[in-house]
Amino acid sequence: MTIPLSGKDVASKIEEKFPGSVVESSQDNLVVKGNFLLDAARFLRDTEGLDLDFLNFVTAVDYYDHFEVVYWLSSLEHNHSLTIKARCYDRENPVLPSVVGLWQGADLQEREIFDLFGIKFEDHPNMKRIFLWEGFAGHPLRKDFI
Amino acid sequence: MATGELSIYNLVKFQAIPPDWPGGFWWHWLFFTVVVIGFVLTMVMGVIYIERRGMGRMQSRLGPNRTGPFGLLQPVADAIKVLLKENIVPVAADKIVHWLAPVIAFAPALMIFAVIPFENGALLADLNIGILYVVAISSVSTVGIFMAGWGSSNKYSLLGAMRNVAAVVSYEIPLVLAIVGVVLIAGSLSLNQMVVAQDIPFILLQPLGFLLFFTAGCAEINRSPFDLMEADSEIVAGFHTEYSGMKFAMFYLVEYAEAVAISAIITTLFLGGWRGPLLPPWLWFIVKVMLVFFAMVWTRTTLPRIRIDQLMAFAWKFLLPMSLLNLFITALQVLADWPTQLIWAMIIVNFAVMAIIILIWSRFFFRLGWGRIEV
Amino acid sequence: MKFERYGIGIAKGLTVTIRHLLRHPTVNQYPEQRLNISRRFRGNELVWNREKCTGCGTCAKTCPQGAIEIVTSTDMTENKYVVDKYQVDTGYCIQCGLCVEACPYEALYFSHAYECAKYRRGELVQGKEDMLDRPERKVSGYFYPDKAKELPEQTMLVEKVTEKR
Amino acid sequence: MAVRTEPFVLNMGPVHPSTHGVFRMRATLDGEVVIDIEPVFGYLHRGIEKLAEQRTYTGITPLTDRLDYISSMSNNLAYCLAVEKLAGIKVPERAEYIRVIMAELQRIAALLIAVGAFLNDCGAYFTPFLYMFRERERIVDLFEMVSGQRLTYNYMRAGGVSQDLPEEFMPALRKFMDMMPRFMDEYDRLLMQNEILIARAKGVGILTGEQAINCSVSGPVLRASGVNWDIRKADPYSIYDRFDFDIPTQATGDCYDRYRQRVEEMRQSLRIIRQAMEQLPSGPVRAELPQLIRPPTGEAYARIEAPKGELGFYLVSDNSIAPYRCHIRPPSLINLTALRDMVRGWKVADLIIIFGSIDITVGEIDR
Repeated sequence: MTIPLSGKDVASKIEEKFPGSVVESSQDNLVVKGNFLLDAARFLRDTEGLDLDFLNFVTAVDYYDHFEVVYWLSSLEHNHSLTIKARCYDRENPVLPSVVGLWQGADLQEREIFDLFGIKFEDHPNMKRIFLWEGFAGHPLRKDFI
Repeated sequence: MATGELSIYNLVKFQAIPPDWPGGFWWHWLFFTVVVIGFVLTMVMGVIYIERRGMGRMQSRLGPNRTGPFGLLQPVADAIKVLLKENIVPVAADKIVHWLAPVIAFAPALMIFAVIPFENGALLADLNIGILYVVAISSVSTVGIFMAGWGSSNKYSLLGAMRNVAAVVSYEIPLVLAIVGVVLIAGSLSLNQMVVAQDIPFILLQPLGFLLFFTAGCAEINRSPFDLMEADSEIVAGFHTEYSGMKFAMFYLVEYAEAVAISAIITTLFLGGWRGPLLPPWLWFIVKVMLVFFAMVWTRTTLPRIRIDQLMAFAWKFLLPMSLLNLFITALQVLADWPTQLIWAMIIVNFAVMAIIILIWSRFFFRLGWGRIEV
Repeated sequence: MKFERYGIGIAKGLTVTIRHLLRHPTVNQYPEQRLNISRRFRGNELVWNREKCTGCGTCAKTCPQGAIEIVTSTDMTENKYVVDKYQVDTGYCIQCGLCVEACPYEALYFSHAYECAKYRRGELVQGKEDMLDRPERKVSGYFYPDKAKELPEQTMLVEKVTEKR
Repeated sequence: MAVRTEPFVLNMGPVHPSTHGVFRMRATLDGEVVIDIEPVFGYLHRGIEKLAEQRTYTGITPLTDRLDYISSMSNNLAYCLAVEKLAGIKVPERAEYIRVIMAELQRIAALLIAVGAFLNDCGAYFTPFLYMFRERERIVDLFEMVSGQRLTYNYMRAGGVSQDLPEEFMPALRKFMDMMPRFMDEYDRLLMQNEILIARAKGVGILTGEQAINCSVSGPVLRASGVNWDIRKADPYSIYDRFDFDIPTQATGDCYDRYRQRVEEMRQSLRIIRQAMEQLPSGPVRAELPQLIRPPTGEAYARIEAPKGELGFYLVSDNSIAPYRCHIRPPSLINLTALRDMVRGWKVADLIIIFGSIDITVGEIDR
């Protein structure tokens, strides 16, 4: 059985390393600040005991006032999983750091989020629309897209 | 004409013109031209039927069975359908080359049959250099195929055409060397003479030569597993991707006419041509051609396709040295007069030699292809 | 490639294909030979029972495609709904079967007919009269096991084709 | 003298015999050698995630059929597991067993297509493909018997399955189970040891274990790279912890290994089905649920080991009858991440078979 890691425990570890990076945490997940996302992700991947080396998926949820990008990580070695989230409040030009450098599996999924939600991932090697064509107006999975 | 004078009339002599034909040579010529064209077209229809039905049954389905009794008219229906299609020429194509290519590819396929005997002496031209003529003519269609690939200005076509040229150039050599073994034993270059010389089918005397010829022949005419010039899963259709209508029909015809031609040559060289008991000679000939073609269908149904570098490696590292060895051994045997004196010993020895050579080669010397290239 | 097996692999493959040449082909000739379809067949035609229908509209609510349109009026004398319009645009239907499952009064079935191609999109719209439960329209057993028993058993490839060895 | 060459761009697809759907690869070639590749898709995009936000929880099940249309049962299962996780629904025992039988049959059917298509890409002219389709047909017949359709089954529901197995199902399944091992042996004889296939596929398109994990590759592709990771074992969903089966893995992670891996997995699936057939209890097949499911606010991620890899549904509920957000983790799309690393430096012919060995369905990429 895959054990879901407690968001609170991991949050305290991250907070220790990067003070002020965690926005909130609960039993199921933790939310980190966008500018600390890359550091936190690297910490989660490389720390002994966590070893979250497998990125199951990346997705985004539109909560009208903010976007929440969800990273579902797991470790094949220890067989545990963790959900971390990052929020962006800028609807016009949302930006988050890309995690492609850490997990290459995020490549196509971040492009997909860019296409369907309009969240731009910085330092992504190929930030283009993936399903829709260039010049398509709007981002279909946003809640305000009809 | 003085002997020793180097002229085409001296090199190419028409032998065995039946003296009892009214009008002599010209009637003979006209009659056999009609026969050859008719033979090729009907045989092509026959082999298409065999291929489609045989392949269907081997793939656990029925194959075409709606047109005519047992679907026998399917090739006709195919032909009519293809001929009625619109003729599409890509805008970027080189129009003249695109137009000429099927013609240039088709003519040689038909010309090969000029020297293939259907019966003793029953052939259009009994050239004394018949087999040389076959070898020379059969590689001309490559020019047509390359023109098709180049002229249609399509990348798939170009890839297919280049693969085809590379394959034909490489496989011509083992093909010819395999023939030379037969020529040594028969002591003649005329195909009719070769058949006459086959009291025992040469497949028994030249088992390795037969295998080499069959493989190289398959590669020359793009039959599986060497069909990578028109590999449908890779480059769509290869050189004839951009062809449609009549021109496509020509290529389709070339493909099968060449297959029939190679089967006919194999029959003539290795399987005793028109010779056989009970049945009339021409029927024996057709039956043998069909059998050889069926073997090609069989391999096509079963085998996957090899890669271009493996194709080249197979020709140069495997077939070429083996055909040289085969030639060398055969030459020694002919020198020692085995084909006339010790025929059974020769059969046994040659089969043993085949097994040993293939075994040794596969075991110690041979690697196919080189794999990944750093980019 | 090292010819580790000296062509034995190729020879094995060739025997498999040549054996199939002598076996029965596993295809059947469709317009002449017809197999029985599943007893629970979900086709693109619906059968509607006017007597059982109360006009509740559950089917229209469940339909994920919104292909069912139902208009009812009240019949004050008999104290029930009268279905004025009931039509299904089978062109939009994805044959999911949710409407048949949802119907609380067993008034909606799938039809067991399968050659229902039409020439125009408009003809795909099934009106009230087309959908009526008539004796000549066989009803599929989807979600109604008792109806399924009346239908011919499905022809299975497992049972039909015997391989000659 | 060095010959001056120039790379050229070859557009493979969207209409190409071996792109397995409406898929395009922009390949930059140097002669026959692939220098670079960029997958392009979106030709089949139907916006299933957006559609799902406007549908009831039950109404989404038919949509999931249309994701990976050759393994609809698996998609149904993954979605239903997600809804059950979200709403806390308990599934009856018999339904669980039926689900496992269906999911494993579906795995065999989908892997048969995967292997057949891969061999077809290798150039075996339709023979393995048709043989495998014949066996898939037998499975599809069984599915038709239980669900009434041959491709979009829509059989599972949140809280069980739509209806019980018909009485003639078990004998037919038993017959199929007796037949299948014989056919599997036949496929092995046909091409498994074929020298040409070995030459084409062995050592081609190697994906190492680390690379595979970094690229989030899952399913048979991951296991062929030597990573022992199967969600059925690692995170047992449904009742997979009750069955005895092995997770086959291969060593090198080349195309031949991926082919072998799929064949081995079919054998394991047969084992699971056999055990499930023996243990199948009687009882109800569907939990008593209201017409409209209204899960509490929250989020859930349920994943299964689909034939192509980890298929997951991430549902966010806002306590209404439709999900607030429904994200699908498509194994086909994510497995494609590794394609570029695998094909660079190989030839065009290898590009096709490497692509074929990943085994994608475009319906799932462009969902």
